[in-house]
Amino acid sequence: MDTLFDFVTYTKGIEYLIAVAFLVMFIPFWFLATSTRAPQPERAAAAETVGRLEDMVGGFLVPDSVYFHPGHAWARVDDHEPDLVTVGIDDFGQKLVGNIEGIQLPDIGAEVVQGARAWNLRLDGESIGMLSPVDGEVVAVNPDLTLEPEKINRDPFGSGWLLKVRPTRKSANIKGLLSGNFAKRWIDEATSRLMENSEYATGPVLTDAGPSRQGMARTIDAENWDRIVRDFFLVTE
Amino acid sequence: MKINRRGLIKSVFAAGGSAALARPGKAAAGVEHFTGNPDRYGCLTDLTRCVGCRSCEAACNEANGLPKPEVPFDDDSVFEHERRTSEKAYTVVNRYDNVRTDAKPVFRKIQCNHCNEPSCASACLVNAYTKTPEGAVLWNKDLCLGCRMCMLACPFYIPTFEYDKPVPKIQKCNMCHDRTSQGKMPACVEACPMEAIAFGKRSELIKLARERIEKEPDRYIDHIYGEHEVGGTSWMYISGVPFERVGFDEHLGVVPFPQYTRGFLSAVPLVLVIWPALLGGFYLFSERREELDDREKSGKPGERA
Amino acid sequence: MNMEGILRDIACGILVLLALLAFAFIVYQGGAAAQEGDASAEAALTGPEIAVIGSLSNLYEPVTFSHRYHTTMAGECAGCHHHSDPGVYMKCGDCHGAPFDPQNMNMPGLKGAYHLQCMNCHKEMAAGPVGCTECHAKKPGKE
Amino acid sequence: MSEIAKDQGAVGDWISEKIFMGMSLSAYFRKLITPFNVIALLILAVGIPLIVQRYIHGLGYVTHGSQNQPFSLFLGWGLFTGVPLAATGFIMASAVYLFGMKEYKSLVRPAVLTGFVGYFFAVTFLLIDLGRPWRLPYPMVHSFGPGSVLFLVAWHVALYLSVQFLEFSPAILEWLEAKRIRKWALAITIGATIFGVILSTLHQSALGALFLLAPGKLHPLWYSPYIPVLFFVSAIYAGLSMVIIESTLVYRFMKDKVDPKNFKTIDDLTIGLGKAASLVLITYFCLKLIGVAHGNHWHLLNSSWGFWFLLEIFGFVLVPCFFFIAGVRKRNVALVKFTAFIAVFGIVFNRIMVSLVASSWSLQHAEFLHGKELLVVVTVVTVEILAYRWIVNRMPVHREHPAFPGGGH
Repeated sequence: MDTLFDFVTYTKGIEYLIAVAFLVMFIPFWFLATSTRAPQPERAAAAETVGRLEDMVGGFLVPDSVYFHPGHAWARVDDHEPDLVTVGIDDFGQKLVGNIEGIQLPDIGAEVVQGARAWNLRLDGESIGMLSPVDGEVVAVNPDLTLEPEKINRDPFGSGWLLKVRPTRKSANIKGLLSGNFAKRWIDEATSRLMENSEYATGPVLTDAGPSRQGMARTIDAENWDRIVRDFFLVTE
Repeated sequence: MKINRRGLIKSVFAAGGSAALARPGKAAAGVEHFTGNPDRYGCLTDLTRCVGCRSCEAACNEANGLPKPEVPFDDDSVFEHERRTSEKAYTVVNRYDNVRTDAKPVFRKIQCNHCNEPSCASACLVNAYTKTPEGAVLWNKDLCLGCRMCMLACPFYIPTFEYDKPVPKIQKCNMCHDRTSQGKMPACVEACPMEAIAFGKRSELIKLARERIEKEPDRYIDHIYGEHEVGGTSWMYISGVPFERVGFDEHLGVVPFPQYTRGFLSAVPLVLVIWPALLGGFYLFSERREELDDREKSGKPGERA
Repeated sequence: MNMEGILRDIACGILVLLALLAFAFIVYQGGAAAQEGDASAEAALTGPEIAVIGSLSNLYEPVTFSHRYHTTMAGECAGCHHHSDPGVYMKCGDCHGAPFDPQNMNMPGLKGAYHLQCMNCHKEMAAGPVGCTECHAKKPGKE
Repeated sequence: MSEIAKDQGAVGDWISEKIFMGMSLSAYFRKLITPFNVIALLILAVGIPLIVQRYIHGLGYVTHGSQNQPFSLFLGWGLFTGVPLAATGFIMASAVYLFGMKEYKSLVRPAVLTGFVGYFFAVTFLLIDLGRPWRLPYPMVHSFGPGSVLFLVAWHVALYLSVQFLEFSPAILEWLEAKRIRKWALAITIGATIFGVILSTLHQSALGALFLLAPGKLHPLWYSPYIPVLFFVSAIYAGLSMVIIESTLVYRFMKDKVDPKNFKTIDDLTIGLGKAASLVLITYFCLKLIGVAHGNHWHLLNSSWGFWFLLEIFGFVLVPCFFFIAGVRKRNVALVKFTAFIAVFGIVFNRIMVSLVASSWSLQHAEFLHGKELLVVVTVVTVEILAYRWIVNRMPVHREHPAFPGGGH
């Protein structure tokens, strides 16, 4: 290449080839880079619900990052929303009641008190209340639940979250909640208590892939399953 | 161990500086210098010898089979107005008043200067111009689209276009490339009685021109037009009269024309490579923000079961 | 710009000019006829009376060159038969051949030599034919 | 409804519905007799023969054919002015899809259509102007000159024409009611938009870079190494102004083809576009000054060429800039629309000046307007307007197709 013209023609040709190759490569790279971000919430939550082995207690998921209220509601502080608490039903509770047909959530701005009724589950014509794990003001409810209540069953700790509360007495509330090993032992006792008042083992109830459609309570006692549920949810009616 | 900013900068320069001093020769090698084919041919027109007989026009017309002109070649009336080359005449001779002694007018022959770094070649999008190793710049009729970008790019206004033809060609002097490749001289050089046009290796012609200027300093302007203009041309000129008084453009500079677009062309791949990620980033940013807005909005009194 | 060189050139130029003017006047009076007969005064200047230069003839007819007339007018031979030992008068074609010999670029080819030599002298003397067809007619049919 | 027609194999029905907008043949043609169409027909009657003869007798038949001035109005108007005015596509597509200004969504399709038609007819002008138009694909398939700026322009105009066709294809597919293909067409929107912006950035600036090779020929006031940047920045406000103009004309002359709910938002959108254009205009004004400073050509300002240059940067850049600002602050939509016309005229002025007038400043005698050239340009522009109108009449550009709510794209 002894002339500038040849040199420019050659170098520009190579630069174009590199640029075109890059553009062609960029498309798959884009999907590679961006696709991992979008479905992340589900996958992470799914990972939690399916549960790493050490989180499973007797077939129920008990993730470490969550605080449990004895009425089978859970509360969790997410790192991307440090001043809010996400609230939902735990794995044992949703398996107990089976597929939830509908849910009545408190209004935004409403006050919830730890241990007081905060929302009602609607299933099989019955309306069963549940207690709030924390005190505070409701700032958000899960929009998907009106159309897809089954999300609660499918992913109780992830996309099946119920509300977001701005806690007023966070540290005090935590004292009243169980987590880590305490929670695991509590779930273990709950499982054995459930087995006591059922004539046959809860085995079959748990062996099928996901929570059975009816839920453990109805499988155990078709008529007064609601009494069993209310007993576990520590609610009176 | 706190490195304050000044300490850091000093150390960086020290490192940088030493590298540059250590081997200055190395850095200088980075400068691009293109010589082209050293044995390429060229022509040297000596304006002091040209008598305006226009034998060169006649010879060029015949050698290239161009149509006969309206005004015959020995009719001096054509000198009344300044002519330019056309699609029917690859070379023309113009007459100028002699500013030094009004005894003898000065004649100037125009034709393609066969630049070392042709601007027409750099402008052509289908690479229809090639600077041959022998020196001539040739146009390729099998590639040309007729976009006429070469006509804008040529600082000497040389390439001409056949406006009156449905299948037009670009017409210009090709330094009789077929004749020279058979060892003959270009037709105009051979026809010139006064040997006003010398033909030979460009390097030889530069020496010849310098010899003539040194031998007769009063006869010539001490400047070889084309030695450096637009990066050097194969067709050069020596004259007894200042060049701009004989229709030459003295403001073309010495930068080879392909250099003018090189800056832009090197920015092109940068855009090609940076924009995807940049615009992709904007898209992700606006998607994310929209997602947050949705989540915020939906948090409001959502319709309950 | 050496002043003495220019003065000396101008001086000898004027002298030559005067001599030639006088000579041309004589020739003009005498007309062509005188040219033939007056060989004796220039006994030393021999060479052909008329030389036909046509070796390169292509578009133009050969040139009938009035050699004797020029020798009597120039008064010496070295003007044309330059670069050669005294007394040795070669034909132009013996030295001048094809132009642009890379070893000796400055030596004109034969055609160039003819035109450069003849026309420059005519121009300097401001006499003698300068136009193409004034020396040699166009061959018919060669446009 | 269309399925049933197709089942009965009545291709006639399909044509009458798609091509003649549901009218019978005679009704359609009777409706065609309007003053505008008559004038258009007259122009075509004069212009088309001229174009035919251009191909028979060579380019010299319709242009001044000067060897010193290679470019005619076909390139001056068709390419150098047509392409920046067709920058509407990449401006609106990037605004809505990349920068998330969803409120401008109703203007995306018209902008992409304006761009597509603009580029299509820029190529038409090229086919008229090229010496051997049948060799147009040569730089793409036959022989490459990567060292040439025009090589980049050729590739990019060709690619961008196809990208814009893809971007506009959902509207066509909705018109043809081809649901499956439409889904694919929508899927590539973001990719097409990003690629479109890359292509536009490069060839809008490359059109200016063409003149870098003519330092002696283009007047120093207009010539500077910044030409590519100047051409690109001015193309942005050209695109914005053209979106305003396009929507003004269509909302005025083709009301029935516009979705009623768009009428409520168009004024705010126009104000928004005007605000954006004013920002670009003031930037462009300063860049022009930097261009003059770069070559230190201040003294050239008080010459006849200097006068034209000052007229351009004050009359056609600064004035529209402040008119836009005034229009935006007082929410005077009429003023913004009027200013858009000035800004676009400024673009035409600048591009014609650079490509034709100021690039012949060093010639003793330069030839400019050639009657036949102007006639052919008017003819092709008329065809362009007719084509644009034909599409807007039939395809869901300013309105949503009933079968495809939300328009998708």
